Amino acid sequence: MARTRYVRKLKELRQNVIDMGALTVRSVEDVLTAFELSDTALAERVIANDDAINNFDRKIEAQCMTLLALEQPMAKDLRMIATSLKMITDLERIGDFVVDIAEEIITMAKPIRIPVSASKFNELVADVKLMVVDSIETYASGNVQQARSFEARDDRIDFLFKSIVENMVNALAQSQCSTETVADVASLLFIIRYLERIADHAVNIGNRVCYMEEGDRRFLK
Amino acid sequence: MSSANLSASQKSQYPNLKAVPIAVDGIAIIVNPQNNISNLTTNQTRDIFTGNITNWNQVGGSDAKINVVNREEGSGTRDGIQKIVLKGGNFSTGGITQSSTGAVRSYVAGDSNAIGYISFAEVDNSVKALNINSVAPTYDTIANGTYPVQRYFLLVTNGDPTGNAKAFIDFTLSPAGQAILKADKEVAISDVSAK
Amino acid sequence: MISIKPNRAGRSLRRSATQDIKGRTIELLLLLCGISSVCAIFLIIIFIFAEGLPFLIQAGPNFLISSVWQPTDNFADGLWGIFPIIIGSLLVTVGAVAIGTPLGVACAIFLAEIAPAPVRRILVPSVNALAGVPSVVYGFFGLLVVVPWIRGQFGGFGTSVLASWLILFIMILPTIISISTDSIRAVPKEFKEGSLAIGATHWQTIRSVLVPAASSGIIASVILGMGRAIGETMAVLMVAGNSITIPNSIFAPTSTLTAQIALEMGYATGAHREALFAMGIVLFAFIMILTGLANLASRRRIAY
Amino acid sequence: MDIATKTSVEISVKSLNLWFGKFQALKNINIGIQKNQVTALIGPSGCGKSTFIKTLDRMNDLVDNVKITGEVVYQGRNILDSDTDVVELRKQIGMVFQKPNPFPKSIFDNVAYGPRVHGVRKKQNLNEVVERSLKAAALWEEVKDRLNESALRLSGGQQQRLCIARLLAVEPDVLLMDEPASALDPIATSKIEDLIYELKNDYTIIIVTHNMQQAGRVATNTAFFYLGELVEYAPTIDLFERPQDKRTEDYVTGKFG
Repeated sequence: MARTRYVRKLKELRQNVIDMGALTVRSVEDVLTAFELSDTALAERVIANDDAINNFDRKIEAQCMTLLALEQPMAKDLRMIATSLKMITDLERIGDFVVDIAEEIITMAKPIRIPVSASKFNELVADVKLMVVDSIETYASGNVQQARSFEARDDRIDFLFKSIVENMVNALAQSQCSTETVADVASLLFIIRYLERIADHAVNIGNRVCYMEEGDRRFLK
Repeated sequence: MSSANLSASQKSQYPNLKAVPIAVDGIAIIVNPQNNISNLTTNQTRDIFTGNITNWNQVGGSDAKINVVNREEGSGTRDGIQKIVLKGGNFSTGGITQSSTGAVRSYVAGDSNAIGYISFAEVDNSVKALNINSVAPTYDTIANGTYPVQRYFLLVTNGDPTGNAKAFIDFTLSPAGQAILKADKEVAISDVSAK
Repeated sequence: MISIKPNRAGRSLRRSATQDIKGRTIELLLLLCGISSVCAIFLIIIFIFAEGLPFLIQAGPNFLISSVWQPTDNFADGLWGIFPIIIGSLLVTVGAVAIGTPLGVACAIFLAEIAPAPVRRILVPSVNALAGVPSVVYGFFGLLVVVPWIRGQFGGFGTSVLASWLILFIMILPTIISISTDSIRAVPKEFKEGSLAIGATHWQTIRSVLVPAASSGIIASVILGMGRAIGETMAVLMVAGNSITIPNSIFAPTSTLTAQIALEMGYATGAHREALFAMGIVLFAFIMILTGLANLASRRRIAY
Repeated sequence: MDIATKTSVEISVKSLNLWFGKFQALKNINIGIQKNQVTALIGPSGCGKSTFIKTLDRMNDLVDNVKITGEVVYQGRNILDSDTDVVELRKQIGMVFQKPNPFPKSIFDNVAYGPRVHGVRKKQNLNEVVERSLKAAALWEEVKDRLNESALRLSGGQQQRLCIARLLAVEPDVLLMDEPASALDPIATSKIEDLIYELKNDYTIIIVTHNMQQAGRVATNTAFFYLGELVEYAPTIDLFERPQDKRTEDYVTGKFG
């Protein structure tokens, strides 16, 4: 195999992206656990953890720039690097949303109560979490088929998001809530809004994996 | 060995040179066998080589330019002709010069208008040796001196011969040595009438 | 991980004394070879000048411009004029080169550019073999074939300027052909491609690119051919007639410096011998001048 | 990837096979070279790309023992036909070589060489052609004051542009360039590349290159040759970003071997 050093550097890059992805997935999982358990301390740990994600972002970007500048990557290598470069932005944004969610959790009254149908809410949370996990996995495995399913799954998440927001607005309108409750509901609205955005980033990652694997440039449309 | 007498300059440069005659060689005046001339006088021969006669019809032959073939300056044969035939006169510059007996003979053999001179010993069927003053060059005419164009062959030593040189000269002059010369058509010094 | 570096422990970077001596010895031997060959050439030149120069000075310009050559000291005042011989030498050389150069270069172009490979495989060794034939063979051929032919066709002696030209040009052809062929073939193929690639024909390419680019080699071949022609002795001796007169036609006999020296050196003594060495100096001067001119010409070509 | 149908095709190659003796150097090549575009040919050494462009102006005629089948259609005729006027063909399809090969003549005579062999004699006409060609090759400003100097005194990059000028002087339609910048430093290379980019407005250019970045910079379309086959022919960006063939992928990512 020619260009051994180059190939090794590509592998390192890919591993770093996967590691960053794993870190992000853990933050998502942790923040959702903190939400479920109303665990302020965990939420604060999650916030502290964001620095690690940001560090990864800078480190991987530098790696990509070095490879582009020095190795003149082509074809799949080029697409992998381009994908990585864009994906870390998605991951970094997911990390930021996680921090936003954690901050909402800290401000909310404990234990956190959900004033609407918990089943839809739980479904949304589970779906988003799985999307994030799957997005990293598709990057690692190159499973294009799975990546292509993200759009449909995102549609479902959007639907859940809209219907939960609708339910919450109705609930607020019908009940005489205390100021604290209204604040908590607003926080909840933010949180599901963030979750929906996280899912959008996961979809981006899926599309980029399609491009990386097959040169499919759908995301440019 | 020399076929020319020692020159003045040679004698002055090497005053001790001693020359021993070992044989007499006739110089044959040769023409192409196709030439109808077979006799020339010494005067005619001289005029041809000095360039006074340039056409064969001036000596009774056909109308054709005479192509004179000389040997080079320093050659013993040339020297012999110059002294004996030309009486010291100069060769015409109109002739050509060949570097060896063989070259003169083969040129004359190939040119029906040529005239040249070579050692009598070297005459063969390819050329015709002319009678001079009606005397044909033969062993006997050379030996008895009637054929006019002849010269000695000399062995030359610096000072009196000694050692191997002396032994060689002695052998050459012995009957066995003279027999070898005779076999080569040179006239043995012992057969030469006193001159 | 296997180390491919040898263990250098204890080795010094300093050159070893034996290595030093070996290297210097070889350099010294090569230097000696070079010096000895240069010395040999200089010794020959010194010898020729030592033998001939006093005579040349004594004889003065008459030696070069007088037409009477009667050197044997049967006559008290030998007459020493080599003007006809110089003219003969130049005439024979220039004529042979003038005939040989166009033919040789044409042959070289044919061999280098036109001849198909099988033809080339036969012709090139043949040409090289011609260069190895001893000159006496050419002379003999000239004497037996060329001279009688000229005599038959044009009368006279047959041994003549023309005969010398015909024999000499054949003799210098292999030199001109083989060196010119090599120099044409040595022209970078890029030149040829460059010319053909803009639509020049093969002949235009040969004429306008290949031959000019090879001109230094071609000129060198002509110089060498000229050197061979002016220096050739035996063959000329056999076919020129060696007549010390200025030839009045190409069918008249002539003589060259080399032939005359070879012809007379055998029996020459005293002043005659010195005169021949003086002729050697003249010959030497001619060769230097001709070579110098040719070098000048080739340098002008190479300037591009 | 129907390059052929997008714009007009200048040279159309059909089922081209070429053998050197028993070795098949080109295997069933089919390609349409677009008019007024730069087409790059890439591939590892010995893949046949140089052999291929030499076929387009019949330079392979110079090599012994070559056998060619198939068609190269240019201006409506198969130029491989034995009755093709090769000299006329090479006037229209000219070639620039890897090593700059100016003749050992003056700059002027180099550029005037082509017009002269094609019969232009008048000094004034030659002057015009030389100036126009040197300008087109972006060399005029650098050499206008020393046209009578030897071309061999120019730098490598200038020599190569001189060779291009020499080619332009015979007013060809197609320029074949066999690694024109591989012997040059980066600055000279970029000048040649700029020139190529300019020239494509007036000429159809086919360039063989080892340098994929160069192909990327100057070529609209790129063809990848491997072991005598045309493996892939696509718009350059596509070939480099998402090659369709595994062999192209391995070559452009440098992972052969």
